[in-house]
Amino acid sequence: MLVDLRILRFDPERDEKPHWDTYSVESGPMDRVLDLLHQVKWEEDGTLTFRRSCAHGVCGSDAMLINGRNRLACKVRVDQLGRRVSVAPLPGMRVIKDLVVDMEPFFDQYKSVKPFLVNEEPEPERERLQSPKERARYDDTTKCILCAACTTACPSFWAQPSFVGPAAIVNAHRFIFDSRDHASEERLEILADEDGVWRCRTIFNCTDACPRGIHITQAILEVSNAVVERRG
Amino acid sequence: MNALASLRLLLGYRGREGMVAWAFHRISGVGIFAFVVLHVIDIYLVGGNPAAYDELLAFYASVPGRFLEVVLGAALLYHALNGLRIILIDLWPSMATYHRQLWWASWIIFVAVGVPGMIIILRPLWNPGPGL
Amino acid sequence: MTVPERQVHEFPAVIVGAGGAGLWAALELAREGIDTAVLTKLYPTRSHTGAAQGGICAALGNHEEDHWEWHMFDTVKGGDYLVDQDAAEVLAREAIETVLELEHMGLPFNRTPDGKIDQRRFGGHTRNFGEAPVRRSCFAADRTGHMILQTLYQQCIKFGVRFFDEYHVVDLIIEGGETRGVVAYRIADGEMHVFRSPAVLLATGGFGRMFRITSNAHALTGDGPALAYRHGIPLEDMEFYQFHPTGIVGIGILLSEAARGEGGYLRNDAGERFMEKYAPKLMELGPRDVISRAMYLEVREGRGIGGGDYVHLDLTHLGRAVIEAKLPDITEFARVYQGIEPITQPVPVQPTAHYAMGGIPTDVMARVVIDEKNTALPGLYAAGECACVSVHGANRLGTNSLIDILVFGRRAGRDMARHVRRNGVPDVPADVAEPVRAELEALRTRPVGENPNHIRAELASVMMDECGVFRTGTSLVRAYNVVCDLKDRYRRAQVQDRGRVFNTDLLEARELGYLLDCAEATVMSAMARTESRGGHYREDYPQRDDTEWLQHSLAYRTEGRPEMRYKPVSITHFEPKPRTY
Amino acid sequence: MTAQRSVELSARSSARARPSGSRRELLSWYLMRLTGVALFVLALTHFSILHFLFDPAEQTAEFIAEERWNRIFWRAFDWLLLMTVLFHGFVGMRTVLLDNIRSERNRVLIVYLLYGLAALVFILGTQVILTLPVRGQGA
Ligand SMILES: Cc1cc2nc3c(=O)[nH]c(=O)nc-3n(C[C@H](O)[C@H](O)[C@H](O)COP(=O)(O)OP(=O)(O)OC[C@H]3O[C@@H](n4cnc5c(N)ncnc54)[C@H](O)[C@@H]3O)c2cc1C
Ligand code: HEM
Ligand code: SF4
Ligand code: F3S
Ligand code: FES
Repeated sequence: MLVDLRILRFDPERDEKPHWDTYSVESGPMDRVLDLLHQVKWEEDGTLTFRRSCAHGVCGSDAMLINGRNRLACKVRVDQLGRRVSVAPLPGMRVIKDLVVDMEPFFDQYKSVKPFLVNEEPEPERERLQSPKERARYDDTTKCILCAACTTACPSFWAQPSFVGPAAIVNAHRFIFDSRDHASEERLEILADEDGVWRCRTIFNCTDACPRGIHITQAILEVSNAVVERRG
Repeated sequence: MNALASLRLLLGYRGREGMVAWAFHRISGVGIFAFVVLHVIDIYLVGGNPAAYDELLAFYASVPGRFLEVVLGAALLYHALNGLRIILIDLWPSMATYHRQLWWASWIIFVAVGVPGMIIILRPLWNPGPGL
Repeated sequence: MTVPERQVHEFPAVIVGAGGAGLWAALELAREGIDTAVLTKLYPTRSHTGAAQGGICAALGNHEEDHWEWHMFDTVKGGDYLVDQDAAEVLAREAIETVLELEHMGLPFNRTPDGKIDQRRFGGHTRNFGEAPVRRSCFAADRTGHMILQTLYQQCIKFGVRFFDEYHVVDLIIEGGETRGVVAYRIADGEMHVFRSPAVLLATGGFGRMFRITSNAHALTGDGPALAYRHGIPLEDMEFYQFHPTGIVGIGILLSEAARGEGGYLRNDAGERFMEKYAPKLMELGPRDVISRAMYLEVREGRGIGGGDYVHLDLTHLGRAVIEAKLPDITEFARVYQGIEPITQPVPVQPTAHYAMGGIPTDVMARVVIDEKNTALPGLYAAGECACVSVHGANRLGTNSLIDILVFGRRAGRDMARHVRRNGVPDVPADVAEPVRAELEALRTRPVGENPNHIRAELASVMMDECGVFRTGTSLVRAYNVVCDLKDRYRRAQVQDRGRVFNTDLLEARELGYLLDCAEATVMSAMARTESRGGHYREDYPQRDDTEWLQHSLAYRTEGRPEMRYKPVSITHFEPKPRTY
Repeated sequence: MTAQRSVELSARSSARARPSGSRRELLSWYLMRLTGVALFVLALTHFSILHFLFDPAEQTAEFIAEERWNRIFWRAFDWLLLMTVLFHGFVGMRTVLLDNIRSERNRVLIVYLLYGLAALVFILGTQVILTLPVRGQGA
């Protein structure tokens, strides 16, 4: 099927501001948007720039705005989109070139929530025990691949980029509800900030965008409730 | 980036039920707020300047006035129902999975309550009473 | 031309690559208080370690009796006795403490009912030296690699490792017989950065992108091995490349062996579990080389599905509950990329290029060695898939790579710590970045030439068809000629993007050069080895030949054909025996 | 060649400034929900009475004074509604404004204006509810 592929292009060395380019590309039955982008880059216009690596939805490189929604280019099939496909960089981020955005602020937000296990007790000989139930408590939020689709789909983030964002909260959740961790207090303190959980307006764009199917809004609210309980 | 730019992102993003629900919630909230401020001032007139109040009231009872009331009622009803939906999810986060269903359910109640309400408010249009 | 001062950095230790191997090494160093720089061309969490699904093995014995000696035996036998047994012993022994340490770092392993790390079966892992399958693979659903990568990255943040994300390392600095640092290209603005350091670890992962159908990420282009090769370091055992049996047809995305570990069947067109014929004892849990060949043979004899070039992976008898709890990710792959519902339908699969057993030769301390006598090059280390210790010999067992990258990444970190305590930051010439800068500049500005992407596509095809699961003398000669021709054409290739900012066109072309080097060494090594062993199967020499070929190959780069040399295999415990399953 | 320790390019310090205003945000989040539930009863009742039970056409100033507010209960009811709505409405508006104003200075300025407006509405509303003389048979 012949597809009209519109791409929002921006080359800082040549362009004043972003502009749309349209390419007519032949798409196979199981082709993904990433395949179309490769086709353009490899056959038509080598200057087209985007990130990608794994090509099957596990590395988080190629989140972008596709037909108005944030998704991974390697995980959305063209036949699910129709004959007109538009691709733009993640919303609300500084564009470096074409579909590549500056990810540094995103990772800074992530790092701000202490996304690592804290447990200063002496390590046991063998593994620390954790029941399957305790393990299941935080299973969902361990799936995050830090693709930023959620945070950059959040209107609250667009309005205030200082918002720590759903991705960071997801990664805090992963530790707050891990029975082995001892730093929940500190994380809840960090997230009780005005740029923390309170900026979430229950919009659900994050949950809809997450390529890993994480129940993000639920995770955020579980953290909110934990903050409320802690402050009693 | 400023508020305008973020508005542009909002209009460009094809958000689903959750985003629409929120946008309506915010718009209705601000709308009702504006009316409440107005309403307090008009009630104040009952004590301060009853004649002026009655004049304003005549507008409320007029045809355009009644349409505005329907809009106000709709906004309030929507905001109230969706507000309840949000509170429900806030209290029981696992309900988040069903946020779409809750939203559609709130629309059913909205129509069930709102349509009869609208008929009551607009009734004088086809059954002109003393007010018209 | 020299690099401006602010683009020269000095660190006691530099690590190239932020997959499992690089990150654990960094963590060892950071915990010792050594200021460590990690350079990676991707954000660390994008590394391909995150794609690993099935599990990581260690003889914990949480379900049933298990011993590191059994693990070591399986590794040696799985590698068709080309494994260096001193290294395999280190691997199997240290696997246990390594996995436990991962748990202490917070890795969310699945748990047994009594709260211990859960384990499952995996191909080639057996009890009591080959008796029956054993549950040795520790796992976190089917995203074990993801959890390893995340956990290590998290710990690196905790310990203040310094990351240089999206820095593409383009050259090693080796002067006067010792390591002095690396040259990197910052992708964001195209500036050269020099990192002076007495200790450099290469942990750049594999090079599956030289094949058409592969489970490997686009970024896996053999940068580390090719850079070493260009500096006169040989590449070891390059003829051994593993094809994983169950890749998604056409695109090669992996459906983990965990699918068979949980009880999945392989069926041919007649619906038969054809592994009965090839590995009656272990069936679908036989080693990968055996199964991939069996699949090819079935296809060749017309028993592929509908006469096509693939077979079925059948999970339908496992039931929805098992599939959703233990294999959620891979079932989603089948849904998204094939439109197949694995709970009710069999999944079409075919072998996919998966893992490089060969690579940069190292000793058990992860020090790079440069000759048959295992002479170490001071300050240079390699670990992970880019290295060859060799614990995998001629064929790697499933779950043995994750444990390899961690055990030897950890050892690399420890030995680097020792090394940097004795060696200061070395001097480098002011114009050290000049040669590589000139190369890149020439590539970027060459006025007319061929599209490098066509060269890459041809390379991938010829490697798949002539140097794949089955090889013959003539197919390899054809492959060699094509590779030579492609190398020649590559010298005249032209990139389209002339910019400096985020020029991925330029870098992809650069990476193609690395792939060509790896391919050259692979084909040459395969051509020379006139026997069949593990992943290297010569139809013209179908037998294993221990008298002639029980030795590791070393391919050295020259102006013309690579020069082949050989070194002995370390045999400490297990004498080579015929390999049946 | 002299070299400098790796510079601004390396990992930036990740911690954000100390969390601030946490108590206030928590309270307003919580009270928004509480007042929301209260308003569900109060505001909807109020609206129903005035639009469904009575018709606007009947609601002259005299009607208000004579009938609706002739009982303390209804005055109290409306005053309670006024208080909840003021709190909910103004905190809600504050949220909307804070979401959309980035400059710290404007933010403070506009929020103060909002508080001023709140005070004004509070005084006007309370005054009329309290001072309108009770006519007819009061309770
Ligand atoms: C789909 C799949 C599933 C697998 N499943 C399993 C499994 O279940 N069990 C198992 O044991 N093994 C498995 N493996 C194998 C195993 O995952 C890999 O061998 C292992 O993760 C390699 O890790 P690494 O640290 O060596 O490299 P990688 O994780 O590949 O990391 C390479 C790093 O090097 C960096 N890099 C590369 N070139 C440069 C350069 N020029 N400059 C700067 N940085 C550079 C990259 O940015 C990246 O950070 C699987 C492999 C695949 C592909
Ligand atoms: C009738 C019952 C009502 C309920 C159940 C209700 C519920 C809520 C809730 C839960 C919120 C918080 C939304 C969030 O944080 O995402 C909210 C916001 C808001 N409400 Fe109400 N409310 C009601 C009535 C009113 C009234 C009468 C007004 C007008 C004064 C009003 C004005 C607002 C405003 C301005 C906001 C902020 C909007 C935003 O943050 O997007 N609400 N409401
Ligand atoms: S939560 Fe989902 S959308 Fe957000 S960064 Fe993680 S994987 Fe991406
Ligand atoms: S989109 Fe944003 S507002 Fe909350 S529910 Fe998701 S973080
Ligand atoms: S390329 Fe890895 S997620 Fe798409």
